[in-house]
Amino acid sequence: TGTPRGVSPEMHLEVTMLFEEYGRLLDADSLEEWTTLFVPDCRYEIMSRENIEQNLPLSLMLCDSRDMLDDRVYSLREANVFNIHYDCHLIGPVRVTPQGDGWAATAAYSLFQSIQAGETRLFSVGRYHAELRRVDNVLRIVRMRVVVDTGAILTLLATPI
Amino acid sequence: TGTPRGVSPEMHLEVTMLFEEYGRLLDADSLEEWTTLFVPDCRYEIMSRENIEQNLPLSLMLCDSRDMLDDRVYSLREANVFNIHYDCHLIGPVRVTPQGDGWAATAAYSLFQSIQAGETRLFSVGRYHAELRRVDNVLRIVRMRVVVDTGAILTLLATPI
Amino acid sequence: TGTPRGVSPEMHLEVTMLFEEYGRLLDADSLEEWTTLFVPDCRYEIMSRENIEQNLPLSLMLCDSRDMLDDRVYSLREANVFNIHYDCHLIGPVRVTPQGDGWAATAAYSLFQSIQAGETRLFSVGRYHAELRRVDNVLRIVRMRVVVDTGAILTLLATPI
Amino acid sequence: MTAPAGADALSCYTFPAADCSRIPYGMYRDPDVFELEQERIFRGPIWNYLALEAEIPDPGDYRLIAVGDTPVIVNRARDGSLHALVNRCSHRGAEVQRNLHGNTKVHTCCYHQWSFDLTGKLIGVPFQKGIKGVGGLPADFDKACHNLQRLRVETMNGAIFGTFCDETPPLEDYLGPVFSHQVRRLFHKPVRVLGYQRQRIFGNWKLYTDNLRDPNHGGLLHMFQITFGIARLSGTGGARVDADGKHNLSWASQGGRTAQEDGAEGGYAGTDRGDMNIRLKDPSLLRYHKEFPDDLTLAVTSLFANAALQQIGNTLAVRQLRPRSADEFEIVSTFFGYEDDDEAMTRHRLRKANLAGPAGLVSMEDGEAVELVHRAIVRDMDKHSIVEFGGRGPVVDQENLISDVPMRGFWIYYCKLMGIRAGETA
Repeated sequence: TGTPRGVSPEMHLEVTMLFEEYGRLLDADSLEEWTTLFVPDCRYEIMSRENIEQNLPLSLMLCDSRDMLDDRVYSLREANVFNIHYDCHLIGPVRVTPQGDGWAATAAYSLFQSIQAGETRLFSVGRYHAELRRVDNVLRIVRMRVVVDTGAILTLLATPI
Repeated sequence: TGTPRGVSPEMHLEVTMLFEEYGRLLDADSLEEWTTLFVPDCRYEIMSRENIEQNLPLSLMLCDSRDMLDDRVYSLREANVFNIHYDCHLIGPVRVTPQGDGWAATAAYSLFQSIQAGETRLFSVGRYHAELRRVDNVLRIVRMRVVVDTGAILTLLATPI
Repeated sequence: TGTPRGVSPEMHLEVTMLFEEYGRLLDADSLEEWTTLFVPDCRYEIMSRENIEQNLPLSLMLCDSRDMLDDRVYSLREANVFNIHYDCHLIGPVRVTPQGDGWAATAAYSLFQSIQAGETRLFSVGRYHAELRRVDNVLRIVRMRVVVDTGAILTLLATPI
Repeated sequence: MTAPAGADALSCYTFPAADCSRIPYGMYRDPDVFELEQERIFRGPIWNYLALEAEIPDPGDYRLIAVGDTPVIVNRARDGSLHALVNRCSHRGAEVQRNLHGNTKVHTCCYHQWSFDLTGKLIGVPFQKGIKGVGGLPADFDKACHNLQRLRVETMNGAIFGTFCDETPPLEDYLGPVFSHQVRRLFHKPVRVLGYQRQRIFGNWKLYTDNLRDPNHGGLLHMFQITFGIARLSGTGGARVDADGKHNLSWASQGGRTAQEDGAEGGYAGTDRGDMNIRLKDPSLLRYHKEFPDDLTLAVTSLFANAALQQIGNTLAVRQLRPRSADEFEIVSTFFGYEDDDEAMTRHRLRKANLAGPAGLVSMEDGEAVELVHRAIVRDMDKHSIVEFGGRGPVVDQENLISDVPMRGFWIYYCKLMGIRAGETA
């Protein structure tokens, strides 16, 4: 309990700022920039708490490399038709713990979606579980598992959570 | 205004991590572990803003010792029948101020509840008012008053906020 | 990406605490104290994302001086009739970057409103864009632009976001 | 033909007075009444305000709006002509245009790629003839019969109006001389759109049209304008109506009395209104730069049924009312100045926008007032509102502000369109 050992305020701030950037880039629809937060051999997945609690492996979204993540974003830009919306991510305090040669980090999130005409709905709540590593002096996401409590997706799930 | 005197980034981080753990343990339904964040002679209460503004002492939930808090959790496990749900706590920036031989801390929260099938609703918003003390080198909760703006409880209030 | 250069944990904490105070004072209906967070020649404006994305200059609320901000609060106290409510601001991680002789800071927010009888609704989500300066050793708001995703205001917009 | 859905609902409520000085609460809460209004009011013989030409200046420009609760595209075709089209694909009923605004050559439905030109004509059906004679539409399918539904459109000085109904008289006749003048007054030169404000109010839309036609509330509810002398009930002002009484102009002229002038003997005695001791730190917000040939400093023109043209000092806007259900409506306000405004005037208008809209210092109360009524009339549907300020009987111009006569004008015309006989049942 309390502050995890070995994580300084500087380190904690750096991780928090990575989460901040993650949410801010998604909210600004800067998806191409958002994917640069990940390492090439990353894994990004969105899983429902329902499946996790039953030890079922199915994801709502799964990209097991940066290329696949880029493809997903490219497809959103070029091929998919989805509800036009603005995202707003609220991210809670981040817990950071050293893990191997990097860090594990977790935080709760709530995600609100607004339509162009300015009506907002709660879209999703849940928790980020990330593994981070420093690459060329920059903190990057190796693995991000988004566990959604809101497993019953409203309308559709196009843009990442 | 601004940063309270005498609270270092390290101290602030430690308190924030205590709040983070508080919310995370509740969200994970680790209620028994959650009660260990409190000192034996703690006080935990949930009060509506409505009652507070009228100087009325009634709580929605009141435990004036760690034993009573444990009893409440035990009862939830063994005796109570309530809506099966997942919690998701979002906690805002924490204000920490030295107070006596410990600290006062406050933060806004929003709490979302999801049913097993993955539908989420806003359950409660309000503010934590905590008194903290270091015991055996670990930060503990001496008193937690949760002031809920959402005084009209949706369905029922089983798990702590 | 990552931690902005030149912003120490102390500085980041100070800015975060300014945002915390901003939200806490609004939630406590301490509007007169809230205006003291601003410099005399401040600018406070609430703009919809809809207008911003079309390069349209119209605000929902615009005060281009501390006097005008004080007038707005004074009018709320003395002249306006509006829905009686409690506010609850949840503010996400704050990004701080040095800018000129001060700092730029941004954070996502969600704002919940509750009626006296304790029913809560999501009122607004969006993002703060602030410019800060240290005046007489205290951090103050020079400019605050609140960009609301929730451009379709529920009922009315009386108290500041 | 069977009666439209909801027609029976009208028999539940009585208007005991022919001058509509009593309004049954049920008219504000009954979903069946709302359904009937869509047919008989918003798709009836009226002109609905749609948009400003300045919002769609170039060929291909479009915006999405609503007429009643029907989604509508307003756009400008290649030849510069203006069109209003129901935003619903003639194939399966999907929204054809999904962007709130933009510029396009055609509107293409994303579902099956049917495409329509800017006049609403169906011009493209992919695989209409199938492939190699297999699949596709029947040979006798006639594209010309499946255009987007069109509204008839007329404009006046850049304000675009539309109607669903063939019997609606020409716009100029519908507005009448007084209200044609008001439209031309506000749009006397090219406008520049400054931006939009949106407000969702959880009450019936007619509580808002009532409010617009009730000068009496302005000086009692909106204390900002009372206190700072924008318009007091004791000041110079009044209301004008057209021959039907359906439209209303609430006006006040420069030199409206201040609290100081009113003194303790004014009509505000006994209320907590009209306090004489409050001042603004920055009174520049109240400054008025005269810009019209007349002396009106406040002119709110309410056009039956969905529009209000607003001049509050130099704060200019047009508000479009979009009913959503019996219990909710949206107000979309388009604020504007004029193309020849200099930078200082634009800045002045942007600051003065603080007076109007959902956060308006002299308008925010309307949202609250509507909801206060809507909540409290939940039961007792055949009990009535009282509308007698300014007297009973014929609806005529009012030379003072202590009147809600124009509200009765709205209801008399409303009853006529809805087929309600007022005053037959005591």
